[in-house]
Amino acid sequence: MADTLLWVLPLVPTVTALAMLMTRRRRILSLLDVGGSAVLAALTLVLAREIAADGPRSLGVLRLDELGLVFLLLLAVLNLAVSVYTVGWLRQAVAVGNMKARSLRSYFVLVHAFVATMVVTILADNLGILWIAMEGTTITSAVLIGYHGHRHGLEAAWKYIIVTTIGISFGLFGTVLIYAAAADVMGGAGAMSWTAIMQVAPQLDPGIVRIGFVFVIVGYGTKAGLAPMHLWLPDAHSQAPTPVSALLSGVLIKCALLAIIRFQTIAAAACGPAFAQQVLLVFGLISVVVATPFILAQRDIKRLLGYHSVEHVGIVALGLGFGGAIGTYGALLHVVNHGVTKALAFFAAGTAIARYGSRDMRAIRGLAAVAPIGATLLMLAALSLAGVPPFSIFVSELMVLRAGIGHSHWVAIAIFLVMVVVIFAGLLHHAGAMVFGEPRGAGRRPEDWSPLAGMVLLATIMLLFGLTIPANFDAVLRRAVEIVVG
Amino acid sequence: MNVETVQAIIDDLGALLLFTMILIVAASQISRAIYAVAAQSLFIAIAGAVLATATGNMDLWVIAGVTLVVKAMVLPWVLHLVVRRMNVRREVEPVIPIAATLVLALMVVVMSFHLSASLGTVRQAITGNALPVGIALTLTGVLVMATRKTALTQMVGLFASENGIFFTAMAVTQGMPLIIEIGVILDVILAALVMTIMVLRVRSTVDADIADLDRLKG
Amino acid sequence: MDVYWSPNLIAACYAAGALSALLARWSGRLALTVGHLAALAGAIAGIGVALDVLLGEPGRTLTQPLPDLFPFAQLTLAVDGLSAFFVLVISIVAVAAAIYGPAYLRAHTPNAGPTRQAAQAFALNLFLGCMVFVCCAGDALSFLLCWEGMTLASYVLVVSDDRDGENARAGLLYMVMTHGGTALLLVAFLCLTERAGSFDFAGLRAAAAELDATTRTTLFFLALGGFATKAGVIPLHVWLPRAHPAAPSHVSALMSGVMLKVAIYGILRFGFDLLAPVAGPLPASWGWTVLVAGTISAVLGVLYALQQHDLKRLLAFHSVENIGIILIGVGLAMILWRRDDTGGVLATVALTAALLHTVNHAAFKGLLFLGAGSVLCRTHVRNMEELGGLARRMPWTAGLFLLGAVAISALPPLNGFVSEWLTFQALLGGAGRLHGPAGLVIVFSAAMLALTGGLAATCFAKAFGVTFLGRARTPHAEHATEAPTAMLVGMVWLAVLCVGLGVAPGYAMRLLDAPTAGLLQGPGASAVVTAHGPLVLSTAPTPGATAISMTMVAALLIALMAVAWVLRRGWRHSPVRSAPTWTCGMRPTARFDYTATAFAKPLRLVFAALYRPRRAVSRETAGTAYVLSRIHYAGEVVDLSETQIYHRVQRGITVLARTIRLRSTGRIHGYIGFVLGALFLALLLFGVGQK
Amino acid sequence: MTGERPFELVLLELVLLVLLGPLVTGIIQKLKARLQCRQGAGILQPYRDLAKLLRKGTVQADTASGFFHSIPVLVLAATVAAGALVPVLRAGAPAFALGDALMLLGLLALARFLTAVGAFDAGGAFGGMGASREMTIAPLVEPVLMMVVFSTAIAAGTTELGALAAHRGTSWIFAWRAADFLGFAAMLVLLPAETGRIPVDNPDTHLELTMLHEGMLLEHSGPGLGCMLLASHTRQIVTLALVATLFFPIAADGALAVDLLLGAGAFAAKILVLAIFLALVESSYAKLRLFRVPQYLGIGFVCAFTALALRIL
Repeated sequence: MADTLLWVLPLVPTVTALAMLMTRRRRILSLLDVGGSAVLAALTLVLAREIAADGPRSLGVLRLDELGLVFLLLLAVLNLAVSVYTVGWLRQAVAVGNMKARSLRSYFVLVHAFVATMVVTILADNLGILWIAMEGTTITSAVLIGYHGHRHGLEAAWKYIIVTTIGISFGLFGTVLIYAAAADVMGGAGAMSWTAIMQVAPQLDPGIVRIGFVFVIVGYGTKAGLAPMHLWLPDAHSQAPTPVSALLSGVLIKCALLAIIRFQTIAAAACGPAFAQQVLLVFGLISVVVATPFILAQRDIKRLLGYHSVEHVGIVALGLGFGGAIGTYGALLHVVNHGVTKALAFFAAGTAIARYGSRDMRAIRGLAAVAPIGATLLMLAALSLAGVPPFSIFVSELMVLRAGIGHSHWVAIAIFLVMVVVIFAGLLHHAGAMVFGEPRGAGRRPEDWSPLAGMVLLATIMLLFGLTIPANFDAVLRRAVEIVVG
Repeated sequence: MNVETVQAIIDDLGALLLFTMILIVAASQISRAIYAVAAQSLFIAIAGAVLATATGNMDLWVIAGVTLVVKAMVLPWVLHLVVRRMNVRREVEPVIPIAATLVLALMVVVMSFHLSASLGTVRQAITGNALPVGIALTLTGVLVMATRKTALTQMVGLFASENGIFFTAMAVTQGMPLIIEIGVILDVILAALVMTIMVLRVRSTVDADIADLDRLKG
Repeated sequence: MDVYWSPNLIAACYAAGALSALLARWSGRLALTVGHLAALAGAIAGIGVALDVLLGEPGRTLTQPLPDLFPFAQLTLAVDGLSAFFVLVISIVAVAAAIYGPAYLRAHTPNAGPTRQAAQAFALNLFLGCMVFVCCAGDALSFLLCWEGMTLASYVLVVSDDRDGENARAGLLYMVMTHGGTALLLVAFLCLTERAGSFDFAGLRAAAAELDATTRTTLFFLALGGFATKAGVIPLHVWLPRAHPAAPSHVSALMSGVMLKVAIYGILRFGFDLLAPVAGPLPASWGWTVLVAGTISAVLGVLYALQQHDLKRLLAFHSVENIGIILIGVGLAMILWRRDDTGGVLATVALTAALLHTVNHAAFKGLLFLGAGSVLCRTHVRNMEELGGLARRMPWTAGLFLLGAVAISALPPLNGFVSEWLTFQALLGGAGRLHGPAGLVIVFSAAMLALTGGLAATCFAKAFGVTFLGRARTPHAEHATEAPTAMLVGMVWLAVLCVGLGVAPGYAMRLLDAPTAGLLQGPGASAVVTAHGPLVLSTAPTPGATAISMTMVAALLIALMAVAWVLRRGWRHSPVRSAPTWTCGMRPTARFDYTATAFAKPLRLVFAALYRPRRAVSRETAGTAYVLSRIHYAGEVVDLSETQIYHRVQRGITVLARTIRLRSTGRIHGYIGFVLGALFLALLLFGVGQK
Repeated sequence: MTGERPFELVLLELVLLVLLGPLVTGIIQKLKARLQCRQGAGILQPYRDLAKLLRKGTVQADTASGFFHSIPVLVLAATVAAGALVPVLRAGAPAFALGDALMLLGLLALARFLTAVGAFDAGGAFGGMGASREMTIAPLVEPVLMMVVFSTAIAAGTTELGALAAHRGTSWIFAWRAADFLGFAAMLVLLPAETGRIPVDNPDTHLELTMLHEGMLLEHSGPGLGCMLLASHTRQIVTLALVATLFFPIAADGALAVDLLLGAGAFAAKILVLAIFLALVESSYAKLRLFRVPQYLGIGFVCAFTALALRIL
């Protein structure tokens, strides 16, 4: 059953996409959308239970271990929330004219194609397939980013596709090098398979793995939004339709991180853990530092969230770079927590943008007065992103910090903390200015149920993970950490 | 063919590839750059054929053929078509002077060889100088993208960069899995398609080169 | 374990209160009332738990494991003497706030929507619960979670009071600064947990026992930085005078009266318990730093308070001052502890003074904030220049405020004097035994404490006089009426404490036994301070020690007042005639009354170097320079640390960020260049392997 | 060592202080008058004033609140209570715990605080002005006074005034060390400020620009004013007694009536000397501008601090 599911999983969004080709009606499309996402989420949960019980499953080039499961769960949950959110968001967008009613079909088809490629990215055991799927996500999401079709959208899409294509061609080069090293040891057959490579990883030539890993981290790091390769990210995240932004920030960059983690385990086994950690640490720190000024002086709310993703990807990299079981655990937890929270933030920002008709934060004022629930959710998301307990991100940042202190990375810790506090100030300043004060430029309109339902789902998870880590999820995370750390 | 001969041929082809790369960097007209990329792809196809005969690996023949058709013929043709369709200026507009780009390219080449020289026994995993040449090609291709203004030259740079990867991949002694290579090529084609559509769409809607758009920043 | 008084009960009450916010779905008022009632129940439960521990057998620690929430840390509660004492302090003020709250909110913001009422009911209970459980936390993680929960809840309360940009800004500053403090705390805690391998305090203590001196001191200063931010120690205080006035008044009372004390709890917990060496005195740098910081905070706090005309802001600055006084006691205790040659029981006296001032300050500052709240909700004005004459319209409020003013000015026979007297005695004893420059510093600190007391009296003569006496200056003040009974009841509760702790402080010493004996592992407070009987305060159990009796003084005062009353009535009981105030023959109006600005002016000039007063006077003359048709005066006193440090840092960061953002490129070539450059450098740095 | 002072003695001393308070003022006034070549009123004039005021009716400002009426009561009670804390006839701690020097200063501060509050109550500018000035100078005087007390208390190890005096014993001026001289100098600087005399304040003026303490009393009348005046007389003699206790604790041993009489005589002499000093200062100096007062008090601060430093180092 579980093995078959591995194949079925990427097929679900594909079939949904194909089914959507048959209609143009918005209601049916939305229904299909939510239905497809729900099926995906349900199947993921079934798979998760089996894997939690019986360990990793593999079938051909696809394989799902606990490490992938963490990311797959994130994908499934966020995808469901995005679908629920999209229902109301689309109604509004069509009403305002941001989305054309006749082009909805292609939008939905592309979203599901995008999801399908991401599912494959997560499930891929073969590093080549991983690369192909990753390029597939680039192509599908590039079209989605430019979906609105205006000048800025196309500019963002172009930057996105060019920069990430360059990035993942570096990733391909790195893959080739690792393959060459592996093939040298074990012969050509199966040397692309991550599981197979991991078996022989300690015998790989450290020199070539070293170069390969540098290529991979710069390459997939571009896709993940690590600075200084992050420049496409705020452009793309700000121009994409809000649900797509949520998927990009919440899942896509996490898929790239998964690829980096996969290669990191190889590199750690081949060259010793210190090397890979050092590289990740440097890129993580650069990301955290570089994101800061742009968050402080930002005016566009979605760009703000984009830069914020850069910071958080940096924190994940820091967690991996601090290393050890705690750091890796923290990093993986942070992947999940940030994905959920960032999606929530994008949703809340999206509803605010729809209400005020502007992405400029100076135009959004007094949200609490006109949309109390949305404003509360926005504030909660901002507080969580800023790392305030009892929300989820605090816990994972605590773990990352703990790992850093445990390994005595004092300079990194100092820089990290200073930046986190400064970003906290910036974020809260922006959020406070939007939420409080006298409302301007927006009337009090009842809040739509569907965006709220999507947001409340995510907010619940955010709060839950801030207050506790469920035991079965903890078990999955622990085994995922074992996979990475060994 | 014995191993030494193959290595010699691959090294010679590598030198040719580097030469075509320099041509691309130095090209002052888009069409010349396109021709240079086509030539580069041709050399890679030849390298594929040589390696195929040497190792008897049938997959490499297929890859060589596909490379020849897709990268040496179809893509250059498409690019030419776009150049004609768009009716853009044919001159390459550099962001920084071409001489400076050449110096940077030189630094990239030196760095690649330095890097590969630091490797130990692994050199046998990849035939001859394919690794440093591949790194140099990949990076220089990206360098072209970073220093040329128009979208088309950027696509040319991207293809040149992909060629570097291909060259190294072919030279891996054990050979790459066919399905992966095909997938990679398909992806490249798809990406080229999407890019072309975007370039044309921007040209038709806002009458500007897509690579010149720089409103989104900060 | 006593089943009746357990922390579960407190948690249950506050949780019920927080959940009562859901009632706002039907009626916001109901949610507010039920929420505050639950808070009252929680506070009473807190008093019960605290007394149970404090009066139970000595050295008892109430421990209780919490549900297994996080796989990496076992959460526990551990209520020892120190925790229980702070729970008591919190609960005392919480009782007043819970009684006062609903009436105040109804009177102050009559047309608040149900959302806001729900938020207030929720956040108040969360705030109280978190404060209590910070003090009860038995491990680092629950401490940090509650610590931040406390900040967050009070932030919500601050921003929920008004739909005003000012509140949001105050809240922001508050959050950012305390978050920075928390970051320091995080590092301090995590350094210990990493060594200990666990989060619970017992493990941390064991880990700290093996620290070397440098690390120990570094960790202490990290923690001190974190706690000092929360406590509002100068120069980390800038958030305090903005955030406290912005909250609803009963929350201001809690924030000023209690929340700052939680930071004191943290300092005590870290300094004397978690990080303290197993034997021997604490490193000298700790105590001296705390003492000097406390002295500076005390003097500067009261000096800035003196120049405030916003009643609640003035009170907030006084919190800075009082935290300074508490820290003087704490610092002195740190200096003297376990130093046999000098200390002995003096450390106990110093710590007793600090703890007693903690509860005293909670009582009178709570009372004063509630009094200010009564004024605010009846006049909607915080600027005292626009008040005046309220004593005739709100006699109860005025009387209670005056009581609080006397108490905070450290005047006998109320409680403020008692704790300052103990502080003075500890300082004097310390100075007498520590010879040399150290003694001189202590004496200087005592002189500054005296200055602080005097200035506080000046400040409250101004605050009370300008707000409550004379003529009403504006219609706001003119139409004020007495506050609702519920609010007065809340205030009377604190006023009773002020009087009780002032007149018979000896009885409270029993409550200080557990924390002092527990922390200092020496004699308890009552063994030293009330060695000569519960009505007598002394500085040492030996017969020759200085001893005073507040009760006797109070009795003497009452007797003398009776005598004076007879004199006051005079020999002939002629009726009191009423006449206008003498104003050189002119008809007196409210504009003749001395204003707060004018009152504070001499001191503003005396301390001009510190205040850097700014003034702008614009005159409109009618033809000749000697006849003024209009004159406009605007003056302000800036907070030096705010302008010299914070504004500069903030401006620096903002300008830098803006410049970087504007200079950044939007061209794709730049993007590609960065990717390429990153790869190139990474290859050079990391790619070249060892041959 | 002298014995402890029983309750009756403390009460006796208290009554004595209150009764003698106006007399000291009378003596100072008379001396001043003579130094200014005036005849001056008799030394009993303050008593006559008080008696007259107590017989008069009260005129109260129409804006005053209920507090105003009780202010004189509270002020008088607080000031007199402070008087109970200084030993007059004999050194030695009282037989029961009552208060120490800090309590004394606290009670005087309470009286001052209440006076200032009362000044506000009537409204009008004079009261506020007086309160403002008084409350400006008071916090500057207080720490210096406290330091002078400390400088002797550190040596004695107690702040209880009777015990402190007892510790110093009768061998006063010959045993003085540098610290004592400096402390005494500081005390002399403070004395006019604490008793409200030139060069800090001028008790004789009712000119609005110069008065401090009197400004606060403007609106009091009749018995109320009488109480306030009695309080300020008491305050003056308490302050003088404090100086006497700290620096000239000469008093007879034993509990016999003779000893007490001897003590009373010594006390009278000490007070008289200090009163003469005050009268001389008042006659030979002009009142300082308000903003010069902090500088003037600075002299006291430096003296006191040096005295303390000498004690500790």
